[in-house]
Amino acid sequence: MKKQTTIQTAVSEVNDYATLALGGNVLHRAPMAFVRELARQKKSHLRLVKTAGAHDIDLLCATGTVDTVDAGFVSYETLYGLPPHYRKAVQSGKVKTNEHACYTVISALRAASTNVPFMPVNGLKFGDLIERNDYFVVVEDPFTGEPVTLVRAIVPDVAVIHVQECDEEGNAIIHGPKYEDVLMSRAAKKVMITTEQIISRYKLKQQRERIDIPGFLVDKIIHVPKGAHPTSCYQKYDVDDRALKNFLSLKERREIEKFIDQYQQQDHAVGGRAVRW
Amino acid sequence: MKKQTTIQTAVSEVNDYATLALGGNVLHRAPMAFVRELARQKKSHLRLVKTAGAHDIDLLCATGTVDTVDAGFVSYETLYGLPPHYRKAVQSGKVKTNEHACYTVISALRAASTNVPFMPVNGLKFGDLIERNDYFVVVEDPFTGEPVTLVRAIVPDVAVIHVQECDEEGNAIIHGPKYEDVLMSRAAKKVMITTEQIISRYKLKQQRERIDIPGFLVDKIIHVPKGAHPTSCYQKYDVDDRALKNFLSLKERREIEKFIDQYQQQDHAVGGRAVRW
Amino acid sequence: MVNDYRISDLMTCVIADMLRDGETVFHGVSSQMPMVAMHLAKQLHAPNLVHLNIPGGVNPSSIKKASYSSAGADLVEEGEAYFGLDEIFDLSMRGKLDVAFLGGIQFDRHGNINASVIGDYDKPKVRLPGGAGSAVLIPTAKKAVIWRTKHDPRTFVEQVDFVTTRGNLWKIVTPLCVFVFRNGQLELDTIHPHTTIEEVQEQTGFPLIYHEIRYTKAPTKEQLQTLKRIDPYDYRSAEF
Amino acid sequence: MVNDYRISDLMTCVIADMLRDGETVFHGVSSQMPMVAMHLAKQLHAPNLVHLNIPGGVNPSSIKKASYSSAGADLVEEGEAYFGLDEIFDLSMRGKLDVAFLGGIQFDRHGNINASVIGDYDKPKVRLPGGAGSAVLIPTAKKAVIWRTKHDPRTFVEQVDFVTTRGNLWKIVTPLCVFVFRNGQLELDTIHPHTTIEEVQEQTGFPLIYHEIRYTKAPTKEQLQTLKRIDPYDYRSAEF
Repeated sequence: MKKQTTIQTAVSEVNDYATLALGGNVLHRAPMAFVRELARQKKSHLRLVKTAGAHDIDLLCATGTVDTVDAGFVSYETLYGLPPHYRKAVQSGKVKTNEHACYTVISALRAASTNVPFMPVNGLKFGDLIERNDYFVVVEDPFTGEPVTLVRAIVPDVAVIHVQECDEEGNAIIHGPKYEDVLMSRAAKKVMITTEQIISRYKLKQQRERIDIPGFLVDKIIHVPKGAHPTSCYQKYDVDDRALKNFLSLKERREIEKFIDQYQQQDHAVGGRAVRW
Repeated sequence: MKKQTTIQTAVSEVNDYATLALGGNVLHRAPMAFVRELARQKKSHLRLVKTAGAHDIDLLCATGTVDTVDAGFVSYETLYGLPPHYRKAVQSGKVKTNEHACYTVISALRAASTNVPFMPVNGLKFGDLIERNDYFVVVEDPFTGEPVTLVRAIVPDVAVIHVQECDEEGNAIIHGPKYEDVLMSRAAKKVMITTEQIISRYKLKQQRERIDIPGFLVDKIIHVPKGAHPTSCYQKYDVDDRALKNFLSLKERREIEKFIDQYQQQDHAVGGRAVRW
Repeated sequence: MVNDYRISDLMTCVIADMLRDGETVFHGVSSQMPMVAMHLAKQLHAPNLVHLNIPGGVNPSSIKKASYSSAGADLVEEGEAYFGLDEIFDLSMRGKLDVAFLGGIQFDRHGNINASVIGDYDKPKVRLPGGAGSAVLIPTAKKAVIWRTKHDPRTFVEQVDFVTTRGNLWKIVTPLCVFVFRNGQLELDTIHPHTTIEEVQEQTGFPLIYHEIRYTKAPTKEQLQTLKRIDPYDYRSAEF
Repeated sequence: MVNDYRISDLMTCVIADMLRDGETVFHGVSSQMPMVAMHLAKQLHAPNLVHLNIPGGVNPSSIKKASYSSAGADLVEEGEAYFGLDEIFDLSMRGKLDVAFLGGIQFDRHGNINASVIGDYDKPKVRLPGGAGSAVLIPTAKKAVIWRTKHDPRTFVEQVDFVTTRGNLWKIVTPLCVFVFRNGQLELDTIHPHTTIEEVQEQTGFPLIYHEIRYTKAPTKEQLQTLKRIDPYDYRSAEF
């Protein structure tokens, strides 16, 4: 029942061609240490799922790790502009975008969390997205005869979620915005948590009403302080402006790999560190 | 924008033939003051929705207030046995039971909360419930061709939820088990909250992470201490054994009405009481 | 030896022995006996069992205060996390619920369960409480276990009046015996030490199916002592 | 008078003036201008406006710390309750979201919005960020408002390359004018005081539709003073 492991071991259990749901949103609380290790271990053909991604998706497109992205929005925020590597990969045909409406990613994950093959969606009524994508279909409601749009379920093999704190069992608390992370923990076949801190279960029990992911849903726990860096982690650190701008200035694959290498010590350092009481 | 009102006024806004979702579960945190006022005002032809009900449904069946019950389970718990008035009403044909599997009530409310006409349900695969009830239908999944069961949406006109505390805007906290109450607040067209206490919004803001129902979803707030009595209200009072056994000993309609009258002062007393700081 | 324990003790221990370490296990309302059995298993051989329940308290550390109810707030108060009923259902739908304890009023030899009506569905002679979660949990939980404190020919019938559900039924525990559902039929697993095969047959509305008569293991001393400690108010006997 | 305010101030005030008291209003990521406009409205004429956003902070009391982002934790920290993105979408599906602020890259005279690709969908010349929530919010929010800090003939085109969505589009606010979507077409509502109808036409890729030329109301002194107080770091100009 020992769930605590290193990021190297956890990532080694991710298969090529796996579907990964990545926690966080745009520049916030993305599981970057895990993402960088996916690149280091040269995983390939991954399918990434997220309502709105940025640096995580962009980095994995830069390293050739990704085949498909299911998302509603992929871009850095105003200050940093568009994701160059993602765009290039899609425009060159190396990466396929399954464009969603953010909500349809949520709906597809809800379908997975209840183990049904599709979810009806009210809002998706007009436009080319329905016609051009085979994961949307319009059917007749058997109760009323009215048309209703269905979105096909997306079942992630692994949900990767970075949190501020959890205990040795994996009982995890997300402080601040939770985005789609709680849903992802219910939709995926396996749940891997990277965490800023591991605290004792006795201490965590004092905040038990705030637990977002109960431990029995969690397969792996990896202790990685700064595990969301250079995206933000509420109450721990803000977006690292310099690191992001640095990344966005890089063009060559070799430069990107060096950028990832610079994090290696930090990402690998503290797998076995003691629990906080 | 003043939402605070008396139970008399709130109930007067419930129409005959309305569909009501009742909060709580079996013997716990049922909105009994509201339920009793429905009987006092001689509402009729109501449709009640709940995963598992007991005294609330039984009482409204005793007073002839109900036409239809959509539920997975209607019974008192072990100690108190079966609900005599509900059974009699169903067996005599006065009340129709739409039998659900608890989860299919949840699914039907989820459909309402996302405004879709149905929800696919994985678990309901076998047995006579599917065949005998027109709110279940088996269709072919357009993505895989496999059969999938759908349950029709249930859209409550009003969700009636009893909570321990809320502020003047309706921001409400449910302490202890939440049952289906949070979902009901998202599924219903209108939300009416009865509450043990109204506290100031500044005080409530200190617990803002625990708010279950944000105020902007709430239409009416009724201050009714003991509003769940004789069912339990966590941290406030336990099930009133004597009152329940007394109720279960009553046979005649007149006796039931007297039982309800005994609560009148308590149910009506404190509509305008001051806010706690 | 018979006087060392009561039928409720025996049934509780039989149920506890079915549970394995690490399993996720759910009980519903009016389910004091399985609730106590789960705690017994956790104390003795299944420390990592995950106890789920309607109010949503994961692994309540004690059930001493659970009182008359098994759906009250005490289970949340003593719990280590909150995981509500809606989520438990979803978990079972995903195939991640190992054991579900469920009730029912009528059972037949084909493993059909009736918790809905006696008589006609639309004009019932007796309206039963309803199957609660059974109709979705029995088909999706890996092992569905039914316990019943009544064993008579009206409970175990040739053919139920109404099929509320069927599916992954594993065992049925009664005051007389344990049935196991195998090859599409309800077979006799063991009979309790205090009864005879004749008595069980007499109280069962269909011919018993068995190859040999095996007896249910009696509770151990350790189990009985632990029961007294974890369930001092004897909730396990609430239905007797 | 022109020097009293900048285009970003004007646009912010125009947006604020569209909002009514008591409305539920949502903005997404990279949406500093509508975020500031919502706070301006709340301060001046719509105190009961409900401010919803991606991180989930309902009615954040201040946006001063919202910094570079409009999807960060600061909005939750300052909020009075938590209501996540999934719930906001559900709310809109139920017809209970009054106003949604959304982006887009290309717009045509028929009210079609493109946020997906320039060129072919499967082999795009330019892959755009995607419509985020637009494709479900524009059809379901009661009023969808688009703001855009660019106004040129590549933005406002005869026919979009790809229809990401269309629906309840109400207004589009640009640095030059306000469009209103009426009778199935994008009509000119007002032009800003600092421009001319000729300039707007020159920067628009389809013939403007209007009956008379009306000018956008200039920001009031009170609005400009309030803006300085609630948005001291000038996030409203982040996109300029």
